[in-house]
Amino acid sequence: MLTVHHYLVLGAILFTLGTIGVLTRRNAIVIFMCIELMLNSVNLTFIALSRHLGNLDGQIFVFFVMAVAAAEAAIGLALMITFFRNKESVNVEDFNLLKS
Amino acid sequence: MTDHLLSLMTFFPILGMVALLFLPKENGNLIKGFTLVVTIIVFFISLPLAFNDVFKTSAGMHYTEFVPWISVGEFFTMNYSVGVDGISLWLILLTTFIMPIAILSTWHAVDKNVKGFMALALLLETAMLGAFISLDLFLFYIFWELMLIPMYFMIGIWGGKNRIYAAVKFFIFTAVGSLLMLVAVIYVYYYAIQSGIDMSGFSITQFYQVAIPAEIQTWLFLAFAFSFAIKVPMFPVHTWLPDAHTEAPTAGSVILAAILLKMGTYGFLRFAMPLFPDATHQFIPFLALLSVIGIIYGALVAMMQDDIKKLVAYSSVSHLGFVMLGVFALNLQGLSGGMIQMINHGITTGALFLIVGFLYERRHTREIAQFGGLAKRMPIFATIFLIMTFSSIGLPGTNGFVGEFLILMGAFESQLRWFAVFATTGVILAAVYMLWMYQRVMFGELKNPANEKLKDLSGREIALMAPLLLFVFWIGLYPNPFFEKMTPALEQLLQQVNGTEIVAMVEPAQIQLPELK
Amino acid sequence: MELIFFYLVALVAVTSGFLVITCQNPVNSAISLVMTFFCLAVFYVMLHAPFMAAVQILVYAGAIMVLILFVIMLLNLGAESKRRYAHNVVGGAAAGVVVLLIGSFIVLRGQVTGLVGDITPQVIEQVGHTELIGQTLFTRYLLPFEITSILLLVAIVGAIVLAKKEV
Amino acid sequence: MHSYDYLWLIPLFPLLGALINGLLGKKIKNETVIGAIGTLAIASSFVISVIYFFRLLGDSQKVHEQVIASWISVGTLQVDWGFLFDPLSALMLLVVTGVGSLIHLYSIGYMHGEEGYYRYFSYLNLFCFSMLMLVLGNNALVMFIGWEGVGLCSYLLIGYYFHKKSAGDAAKKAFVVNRVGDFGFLLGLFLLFWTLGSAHGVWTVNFVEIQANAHLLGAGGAIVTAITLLFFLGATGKSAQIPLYTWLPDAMEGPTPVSALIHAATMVTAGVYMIARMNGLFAMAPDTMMVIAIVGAATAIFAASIGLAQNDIKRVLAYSTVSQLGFMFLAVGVGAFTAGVFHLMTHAFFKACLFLGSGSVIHAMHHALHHAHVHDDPQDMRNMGGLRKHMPITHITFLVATLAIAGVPLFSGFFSKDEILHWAIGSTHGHWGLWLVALFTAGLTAFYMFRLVFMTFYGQERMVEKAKKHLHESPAVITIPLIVLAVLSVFGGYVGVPELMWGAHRLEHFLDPVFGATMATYGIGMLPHSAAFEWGMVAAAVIVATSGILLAVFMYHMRPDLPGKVVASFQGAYRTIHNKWYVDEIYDALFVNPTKRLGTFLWKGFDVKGIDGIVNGLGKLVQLFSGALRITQSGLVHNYALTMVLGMVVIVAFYVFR
Amino acid sequence: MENLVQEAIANVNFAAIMPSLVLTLFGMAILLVSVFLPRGSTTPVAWLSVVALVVTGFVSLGAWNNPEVGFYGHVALDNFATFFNIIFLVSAALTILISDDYLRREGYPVGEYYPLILFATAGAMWMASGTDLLTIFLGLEVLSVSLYVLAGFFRGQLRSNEAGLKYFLLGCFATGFLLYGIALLYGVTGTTNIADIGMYFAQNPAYISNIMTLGGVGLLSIGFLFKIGVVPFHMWTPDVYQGAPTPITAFMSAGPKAAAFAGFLRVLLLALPALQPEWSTMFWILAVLTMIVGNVIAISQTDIKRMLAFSSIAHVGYALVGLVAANEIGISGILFYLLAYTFMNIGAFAVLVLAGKKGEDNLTLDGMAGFGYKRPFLAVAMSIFLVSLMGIPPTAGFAGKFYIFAGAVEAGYIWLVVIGVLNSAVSLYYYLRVMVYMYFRDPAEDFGWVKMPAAAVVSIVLSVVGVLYLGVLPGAVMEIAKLAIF
Repeated sequence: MLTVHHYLVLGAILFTLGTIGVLTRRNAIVIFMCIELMLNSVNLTFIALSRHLGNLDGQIFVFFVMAVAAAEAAIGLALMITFFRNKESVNVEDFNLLKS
Repeated sequence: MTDHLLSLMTFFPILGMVALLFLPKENGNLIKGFTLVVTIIVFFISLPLAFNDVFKTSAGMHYTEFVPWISVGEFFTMNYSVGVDGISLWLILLTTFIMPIAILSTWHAVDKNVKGFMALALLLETAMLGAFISLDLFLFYIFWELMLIPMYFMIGIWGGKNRIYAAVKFFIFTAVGSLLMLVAVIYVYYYAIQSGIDMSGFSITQFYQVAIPAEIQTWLFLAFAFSFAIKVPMFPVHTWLPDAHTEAPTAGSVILAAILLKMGTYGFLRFAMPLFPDATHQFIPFLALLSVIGIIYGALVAMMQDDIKKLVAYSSVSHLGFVMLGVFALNLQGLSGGMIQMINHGITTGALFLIVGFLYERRHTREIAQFGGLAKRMPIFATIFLIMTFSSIGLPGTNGFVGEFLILMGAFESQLRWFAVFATTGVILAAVYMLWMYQRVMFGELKNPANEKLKDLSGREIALMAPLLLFVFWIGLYPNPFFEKMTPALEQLLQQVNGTEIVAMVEPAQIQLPELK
Repeated sequence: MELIFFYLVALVAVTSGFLVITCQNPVNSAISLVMTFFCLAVFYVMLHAPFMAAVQILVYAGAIMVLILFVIMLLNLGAESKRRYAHNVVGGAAAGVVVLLIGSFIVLRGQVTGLVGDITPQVIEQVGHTELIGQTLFTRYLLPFEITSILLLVAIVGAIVLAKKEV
Repeated sequence: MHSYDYLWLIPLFPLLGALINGLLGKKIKNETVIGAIGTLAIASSFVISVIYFFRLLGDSQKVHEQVIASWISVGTLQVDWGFLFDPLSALMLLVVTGVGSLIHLYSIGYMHGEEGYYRYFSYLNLFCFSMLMLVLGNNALVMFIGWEGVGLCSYLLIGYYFHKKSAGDAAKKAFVVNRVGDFGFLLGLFLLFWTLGSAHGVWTVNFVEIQANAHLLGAGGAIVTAITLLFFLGATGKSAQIPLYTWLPDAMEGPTPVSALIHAATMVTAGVYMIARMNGLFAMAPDTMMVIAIVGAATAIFAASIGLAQNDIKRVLAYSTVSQLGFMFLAVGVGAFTAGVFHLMTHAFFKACLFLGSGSVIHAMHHALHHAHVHDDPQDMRNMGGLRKHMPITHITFLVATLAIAGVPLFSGFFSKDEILHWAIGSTHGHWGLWLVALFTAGLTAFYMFRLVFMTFYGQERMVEKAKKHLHESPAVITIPLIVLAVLSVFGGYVGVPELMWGAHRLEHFLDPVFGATMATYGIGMLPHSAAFEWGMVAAAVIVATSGILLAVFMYHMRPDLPGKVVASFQGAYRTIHNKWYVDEIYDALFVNPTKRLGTFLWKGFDVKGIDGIVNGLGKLVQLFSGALRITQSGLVHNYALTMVLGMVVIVAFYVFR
Repeated sequence: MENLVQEAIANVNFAAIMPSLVLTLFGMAILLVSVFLPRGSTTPVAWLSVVALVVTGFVSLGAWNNPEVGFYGHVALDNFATFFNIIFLVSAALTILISDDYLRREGYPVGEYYPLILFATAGAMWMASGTDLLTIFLGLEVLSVSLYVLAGFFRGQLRSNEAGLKYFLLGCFATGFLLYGIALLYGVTGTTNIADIGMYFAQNPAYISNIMTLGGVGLLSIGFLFKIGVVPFHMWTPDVYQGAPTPITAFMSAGPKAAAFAGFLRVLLLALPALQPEWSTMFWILAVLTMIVGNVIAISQTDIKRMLAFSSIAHVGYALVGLVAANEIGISGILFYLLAYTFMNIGAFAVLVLAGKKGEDNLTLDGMAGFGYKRPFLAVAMSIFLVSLMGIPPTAGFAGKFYIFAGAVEAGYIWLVVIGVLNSAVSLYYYLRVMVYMYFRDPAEDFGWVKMPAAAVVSIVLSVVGVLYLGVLPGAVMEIAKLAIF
């Protein structure tokens, strides 16, 4: 029997994968993709819960999360482009001007 | 007029400061003169206090003013509540008296950024007077902290070569103590509220009514005492003092020694002791021990100094140790002695700092070894210096003796008998370090050619010292006018601290203690 | 049957998610991510949210991922990443494991106790998912919807301001 | 009923003199005027003192108090500006003003041409004022004003030649050592005040009341012993007794008239006076009395021994002063208050005469050496000799005074010293040991005083040849005081001729109102002795004194080579006493240097390294901590994210597993 | 269907969103205006924006004591929201006033800058007035996205790029956690409406200890804690503050921080009061950590912007103390403190804006040497702000700290307060050091920026007035803050 917990666990696994990606990858764009992965796992969780609870609020939330993700993507990529223009890199280990 | 005498007196310097900002920056003498006039006016405003005989008979607060200030519903209220009694009376007068002298001393000493210096000095005067007249603990705290900033700048901008270290040290030492006091202040307030007292602001007279259990008093007293002890300064938290004094400009040293240090002792008298009588009794042996150590320690360290100003600074540690010992004797003689010694220290040590300043202005050094044989070139200076030296030593006939004698006698009569015995050795040591210094500076052959052309004191400098000399002998020979006005207030204080008559307003069982987390 | 299908798709989703974080070439990562998104769309359908599935594909796979790929190409990042992992890869992985443990613990031991509403699959069948979403979105979620417009405006303005070459 | 309303004028005159000279002296410039003002001031006091003295003689009431104003009034402590005029203070007044006047007069000539002439007279007047306050004060605090005031003036006058380092050192030493004594005085006063007050309800520092209520403390008790011992510590400081005598010899750095006035005739006797003043108290503490007697005797012989080997004329006199003060303490220690005061008085006469005489000699020597352009020490007796031809008046007066101090019969010192010796063995508090020591000291005194006389006035003229022709007698303003004092040295003793010698001992009767009650109450007095025993004692004293003189005559007059041989054969002993038993060095090693070292340690070790070290160390620690924490701020997004995840894990775990 | 429309129309209550509505409309209008203005002339836009903020301010004030709800309970314009709206508007206005000349100096006179600030302010307003987790989330995103852009606004400056990118990556990362938390809470309660969540837990207290609730709260908190800058989620703060354009740093340290506090307070106090013992304990620890880390690291900083960033972390720690107390005084103390902090911190940054040279390489301690003599007015103002940051009377910083500590003492958290004041003592050191350099050191070189732009001076003067007013006569505002809490 397929329960909501299946989806929740799957969401947790994907979330974790996203987290690991953020923590380990060097490429800023890949990191951003991992964040997208995290958001998607949250979306999955929302929709599963929404389905389970029989109300649409969760799905609507996902709708907005998607919009937010789109906005973030636009801004994030613009930032990466500007950074790349100056530094020829989007490697987060090259973000080393500001520290300590 | 008399209704608002205290406010007028306290805030007049601020008015002066504002007016000062409109004076041309370049004309240093105009600015100095203006400031001098302001401080003298303040002195005359405060003068009626000295001639009011009500203090001879009444222990309570007079010239009270009360204006609601901050009120946040049932959270808390603070009021502008001021007044003066026999204890604060003399410190107020000391402040208004010393300030013109300090300002006058800057005539040739301060030449850079005169406007800034004078503005700070006036701000400082307001803060000091405000602290002495406050009857609201919160108000007191505001003024108390406000004093830090002008002094910090005075040391830091117009000080000697190690001024930054000294200024920061001064600030941090003093602020650390007062921050802990702040916690205690808040705690007392809520304690009072929770024990059912309808507090009108942080009124100290109402706080006196609160019966606080001894174990809580302990902590609160420690917080207050720590703060005040740093300001006094008591051993072992005195180390900011030598640095601050050494680096501060003459006027700053004078104000610092004469008035600012009294904040600490005044704090003990006004707040720490009457608010927490049980804890006071509990800690007296310990604090008295620190006082006595301070007396001897300050003297021994002073003895070995090779910088005159530092020597005088350490002598302050010693003298303030006497004051605290007298205060902790908790009898009339000790307290009166402590009070009069506060004034004495203000006058004598203030004068000594001025004297050091005179030397420094002439020679730009304070190293004892640079001097010697000055008595020959500067006889008037030598005489005044000698008188102040002996006043500091506590020669009978000068003010120092009256204070020290009463303190030691008071301490001897109290439970601090053995402390008094050890403290009395301070009398010997004072002679050792002061006379040795005097000898090295004034006596001997005039060997250093740089000293050949030293000029004796100018008219201005003599005018500066004359009022101080007057008080040296006045207090030394006829101190009763001072005593009779402080006695009722001190007796009341004794009753509060020793008293059997403190009426517990609330049964202790009813009080819900906020839990410590 | 459904369960098996779930496990199959979940396997694909997790595998492609794993590839996202392990692929050397960002392009490959992006492709894997698109794969994951498709799997999620499948789940949305399984969860009776076909509209969300459509939006998922349109917005995520269609818009966002294309944008990302576009940028990757633009910046020519394919060959650049010799070292794909940061120096603290072990710490990151370990932290991930802990996150996973805690996350699974929460979702497994926690109870989904929320009030059960009346939007059952039957209702969705009847009314239609898109209609339901539309109704809700333009009534109860009117304000958030409008806020989103501002959000997107900001994003547009911001992207232009940032990416514009010269003043 | 006699009126003493103008008692306050007695100290006032010198004070005025001091103020006038001090403030205006620089403007006046004229030495004569300055000297006249100073001398007149003290002389006026002398006149009033004399008038009041005779008034008191004829007065039936012997104790008079006069309160000018309240000084300190704090609770139980009520201190007045008040004077006490009784036979004791009357006598002291005469001595102080009388000898003081003479010395002022003498100083006019002696200080001629000195820089700061006005300053000198101002100080001298101030000293007289202080001394008079000390004597007249009706309570311990007013006495303490005088007590410290004379200390101050002593400081100022010792340091008069402040450009000399030795003078500055000596001045400081005098004050500081006196302060040690004051420490005792103050503590004694506190203990007395507190004990009387808290235990018996008598809060007082007034002498009359102390005298009246002292018995409440209980005779022989520990507290009264402690009180009196502490007071005695004060006395040892002021009166240069063991262990605090070391300042007095150094004090000779001051001008010679100062040595005469302050360090011989008046100030140093303040301790004796103080004990006499509080005789009621001391009498109750026999243990203290014994200590006083022993210390007095020990000081007497100890100082005399040092006096044997000094070559500086003033130093010899200084040690002799210490020794004589020892006699006085021995006297009060054995209960012979009258004898102590008696010896105080006669000593004031003859010692002042000796000092002034030596001053006259030094003056002449200085003058002569100066004209001869020689830098020899004008005070060193080895440079003198044969001066009697050049300075006959000085010689005669000096000789008379020496005879007096040596205790030659019929001279004043004989009567007073004899009385002390007599009491030392014969009183209720006496002991033959004390007597023996005192007797031996008397012999030593006779010896070294005559050694001084012979080395100075007799024998070969050892000064430089060129200087000899410049030697001449001092002017009249110097010699007149010498003559007056010499006369007093001879006849001053006749007020106290004992019954044994068919006298009436007028002094004893005069002082009876002060001491009588005490002596009677506590049973202090002479044990009954046969006249033969007493005559025997007198004879012993005379014989010892004579032998001392004869030995001096033998060694320094008849066989001038002998001293050198003696010294050579007792090299070690000689060096020890010549170097004053190394007491100064021992004190330095025991007290001065350790204190300095302690001060340095506390400053550099404890203050700077310790407290500031901790404070700055805390600061450093925070900085180190700061530096360490800074590293976490690596700038790397990964680390930031990892920290966030860890924080998240901890927080969630906190919630979940709470 | 008819009903639905009726209901929808009934729920459209513009009064409930009036301030943000006005502001966004202004923002869009200004965006248009800026397009038509010639390049580089941004001054009219700046002043228009100020006008917009002032107008919005009056609109906001009109809502005082006149609460409005609407949009199906997604927003509530209550006193709480109004108080925070004023904070946002003040910080935005002060920021804009210092920006104009700064942008020209640094070579980025771009008109879009101002609408972005206005939108960010609007986002903050939604965070403060949102009564649904979704509204708050969206407000947060509007705010964040604007700030990502603004932080990276100097696109030719690597520092600015780096700041924007770091902020962006970590911000999105934190958003993930926030969303996950919201999802879990949704799973437990079936709603995202704050009032409903609160009611749900009130009716079903058993579910409070549901692990999903607890985990959700934990994850949810992280999103807010990140924005507020609480240790250990603070690490972006110094880097971003240092790299961002200085006015933006000023803005970020005041407005958005307050917004995050507003949303967080609403969630904690209205949705999760039942969990108060748990979160009080947690915030106790976090407050201590935050104060210590912020203050201690600040000590070893030489770049003043970065130092102020760490100091802002420490100040968050003080504000958290009020949250630990969670009583009326504590919470209203937070409100007061945030307002006070707005004045003093923006003031301090404003001085830095004027003190800096192009490129701002001189905003180090050494660069400030002798500042007091070269720019006496600025230095005095800076001293007042620093004194206020230290918490020395009679300044706003002291009053705020007093307020918060009073709350904590009343609630019995004495040791927390003691730790707080000891931290203040540590903070003295680095604040004083700035004063030391300004006044006690001789000037190293001349300062390049000679002109004193009127707008920036106005901003500084306003800040000084605010700091002193709140310090000397805090009663009125404290009273207002008291009325502003739930």
